[in-house]
Amino acid sequence: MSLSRTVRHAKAILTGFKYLFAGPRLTLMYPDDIQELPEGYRGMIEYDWDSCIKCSLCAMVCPADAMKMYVSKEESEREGKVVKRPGINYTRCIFCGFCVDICPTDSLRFTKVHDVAYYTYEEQIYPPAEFSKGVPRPLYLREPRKVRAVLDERRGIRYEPARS
Amino acid sequence: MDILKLLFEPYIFIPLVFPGLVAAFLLLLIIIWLERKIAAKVQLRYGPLYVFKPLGGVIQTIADLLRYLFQEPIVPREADKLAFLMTPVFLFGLAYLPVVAVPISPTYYAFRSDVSLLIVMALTTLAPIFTVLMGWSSNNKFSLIGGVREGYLVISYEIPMFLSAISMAILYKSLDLVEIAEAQKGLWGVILNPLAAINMLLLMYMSTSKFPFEIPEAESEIVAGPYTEYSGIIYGLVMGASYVKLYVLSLVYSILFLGGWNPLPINDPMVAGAMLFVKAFLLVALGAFLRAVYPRFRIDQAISIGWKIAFPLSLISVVISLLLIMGGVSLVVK
Amino acid sequence: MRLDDLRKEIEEKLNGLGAEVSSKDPNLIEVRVGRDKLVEAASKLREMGLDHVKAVTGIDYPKERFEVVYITSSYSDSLSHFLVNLRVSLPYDDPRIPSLVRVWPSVLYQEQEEKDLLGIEFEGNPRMEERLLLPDSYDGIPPLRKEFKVRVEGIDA
Amino acid sequence: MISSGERELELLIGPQHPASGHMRLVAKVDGDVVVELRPNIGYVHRSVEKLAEVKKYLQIIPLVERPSLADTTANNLAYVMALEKLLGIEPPERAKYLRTLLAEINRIHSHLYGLGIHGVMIGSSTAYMWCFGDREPFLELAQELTGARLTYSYIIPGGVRRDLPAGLGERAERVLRYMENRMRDYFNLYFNNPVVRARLEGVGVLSRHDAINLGITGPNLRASGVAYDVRRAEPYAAYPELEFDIVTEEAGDSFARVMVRVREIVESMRIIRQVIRKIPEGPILHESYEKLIPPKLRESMKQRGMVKFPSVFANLRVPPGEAISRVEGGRGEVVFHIVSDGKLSPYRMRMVTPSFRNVILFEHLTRGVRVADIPAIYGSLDYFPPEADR
Repeated sequence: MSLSRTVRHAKAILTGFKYLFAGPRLTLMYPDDIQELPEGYRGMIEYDWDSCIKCSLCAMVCPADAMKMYVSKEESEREGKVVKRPGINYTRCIFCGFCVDICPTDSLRFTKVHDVAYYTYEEQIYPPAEFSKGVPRPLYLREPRKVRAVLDERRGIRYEPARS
Repeated sequence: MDILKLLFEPYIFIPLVFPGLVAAFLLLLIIIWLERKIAAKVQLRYGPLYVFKPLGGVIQTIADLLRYLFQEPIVPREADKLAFLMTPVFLFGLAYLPVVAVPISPTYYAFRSDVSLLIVMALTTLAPIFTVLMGWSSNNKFSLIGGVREGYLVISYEIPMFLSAISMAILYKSLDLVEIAEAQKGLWGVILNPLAAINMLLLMYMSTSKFPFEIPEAESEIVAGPYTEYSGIIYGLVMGASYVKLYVLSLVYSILFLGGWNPLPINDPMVAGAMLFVKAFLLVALGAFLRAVYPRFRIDQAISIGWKIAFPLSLISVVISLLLIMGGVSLVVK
Repeated sequence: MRLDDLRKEIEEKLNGLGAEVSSKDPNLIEVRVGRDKLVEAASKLREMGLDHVKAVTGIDYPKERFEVVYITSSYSDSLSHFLVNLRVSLPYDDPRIPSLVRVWPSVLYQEQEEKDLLGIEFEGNPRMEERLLLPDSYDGIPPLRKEFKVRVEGIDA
Repeated sequence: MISSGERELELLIGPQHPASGHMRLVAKVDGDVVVELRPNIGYVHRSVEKLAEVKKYLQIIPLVERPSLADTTANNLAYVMALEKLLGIEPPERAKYLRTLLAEINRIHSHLYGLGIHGVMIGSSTAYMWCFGDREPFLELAQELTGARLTYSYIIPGGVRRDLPAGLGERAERVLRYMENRMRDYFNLYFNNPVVRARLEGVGVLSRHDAINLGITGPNLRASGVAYDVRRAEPYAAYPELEFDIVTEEAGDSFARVMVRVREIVESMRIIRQVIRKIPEGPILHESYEKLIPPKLRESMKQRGMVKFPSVFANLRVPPGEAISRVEGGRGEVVFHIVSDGKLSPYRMRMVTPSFRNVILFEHLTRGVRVADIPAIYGSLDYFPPEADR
């Protein structure tokens, strides 16, 4: 056993000890803590019924066939022609945000909601009427603490309670 | 009342309570949790936490044990059923058997023998046979390779480990563990013959498949080695066996090198036992800590460490002991 | 080295093989050869220092032809900037082509993939009998052929 | 099991195996020595090339990202570059710098991913946890820039989707300093650990000649002493204006491949610093697209730093022709070959990923190694089965 190898063994073990007694921790304690996401996070999508001009660009650009144009029965009858509005299928959505970016009237918007669980497959499909009611609020067993990620020179990443 | 008294008779108390079954079980519960906690701390995370949160998830192992209990133990159709089911029991039993010959105080022991060191060392060599058998009886290629690896490891650590232990026996001129411990009232064995101490520590971790010698059950190569086909509580048994073996060897190591129950303030079996237990526990914990530092060696590298490094070192440590004796270092209580 | 120089060099090298050489800015050279001269042309290019193949593209023009493009280049400093496409047309009813695995070992898996997905036979490639990406039991139209249709949904629900 | 008279044992490693990934390695072993090993891939083939023929040009962006999740930017960038060649447009300067920034952040966390997986393959769970933990600050930066953790879909024809958020440069600097400090501990505990050295040095040696011959790419090529990097060979994005070295190692063994990745992380950090210092002001979307956006939207888009797509993007038409693009991703060179016939979808799209080009190494490097070396070599290749299967 050469000397340099022994030194390397010692260095490895000492580094281990250093972290055993003084290391940082990077864990985000989800779901007790939930992270406040940055501006522009591509989460679930919000739909504004009134400003929509029914151009169907969102459905055309959707790469996953998640956004579809639904015939809006009531409006079609009222206006005497076929009126279609977008609805979304979250079992397919890949959160690329192309629909939001192409919407010419900003009727589709990003929200920061992403951690929603569903009981059934059907619940995840939102026809226009439901789509326009906004995104579901995630249910937590205990009210979580909002934290934000602080990038830190010494500890890498640190989660601090968010100022609300 | 008589039954309680009977319980404290050494020949019952030592195998069943301390340092035997109950203590081993307690240690098992704590050390598996601690191993995960230690690794987690080094790895910038928390480890098990949510089962009894105030104490950092200390009863996680109990929760795991319950899960093992209720999990269906699956016996592969192609396996040799008798051997498959019997080996874990023998493995666990034999891993823990040597404890009967370990004394816990100068006056408290199940039985005293002139050759108790040899008895303990001999009994510890029985368990690996069943690991090899386990690999064979599973009828799985990965299990087989794991069993063969265990076999190769056994022949490369056994002889140097014996020699290291014997070198201490030479130094103390005794094979009796009680006498060996008593001889270290002044200087501990680790100071007199540090080479043997380091060597034996290394071989102890090697014999119980601790990192960096976690070779027979190397996950990324052979799934879980001999244990691949085991599930449910019989898997729990085989997993516990290697910890129990490490615990027993740590007790012996403490007696050989770390003064046993010395320094002893009062000659009370409880105090002496606690002293011994703490030392053994720290050794097991050190083994757990090494998981966070080392990856694993390859089998051929481990074998060459056994024969090319540990074996010469053990011979040298025998020579050191002989020189010390001839130099007139008299420590033997007679 | 400039693109035109490389083109001239290739033209000289492949003289007599009936190769059409053209170039496209900034760094692309197209070499079109007949199937019977492919191995020879490839060996010549290899001699010039084009030491590996980046991609083998098979293109299906239904009822007309198959095209196989070997996108080759070099790891040497002087040539690594350039890409040289070696292009072969195959008759549609006879998609066989001599394998270039002897010239460029790097095409082993790429040719096997094109065989697997497009049904082009690379004669001399040792892996022609084995499936690569498709299941071993697959026995339909090679999926990258145009006659293999993918169901497409419209934008309507 | 083995019949009498037979020496070799056939081991089927994967697809259900802790360290096989989504593939099967068919190994013939004689004792502890591997006689022959053949990779059996295709378990996660998702027919990207065929799907591209029915998807519209913009819809292919998320599609090409999916096969290599840890290294999405390389595929995204390579595809868009091929598209831009066909469209004949050049993104504005600021967009080029932003592309470079994301590509380098992605290279760092892709390398950390590979190093971590390699660590656990040779048994060091600490290396795994450290690498994955330290990916987190980089993912956080990327998330702030793009709005997603891994599937960025950030690069679009003619530019990028988001502008640099205020203060990101400063936060990035903090992360880089953190990583530099951590590197020392990585070396002490892992890279210089004698057990790691024993497991990796001299294992799976790839000679310079073989590396070139087999068309190997990325860090695996550079570890064999070939100084080839697309960022130098055919510079793209902002690389012509940035200073960086091509990292090479001479040994060609598993450890050299690991070292190339580690040193490339350091090199990428150097590039990120330069990008943040040098990034010019200006638009982030090509003017021909920007002028198609309604004026009111254009205003708010500039304010928020988030690009709106012009409506032509929904049905982007690309002139007929062929284009080939290549990009140096984390794992190596990504090559896209697009054949357009002027319609809404490519006529043929060929996507060659680095893992697919490196898959040949499994049979080449494993002849005569020991069983325990299989994961040590596998991990050192940073091979990602979905990326190879596409």
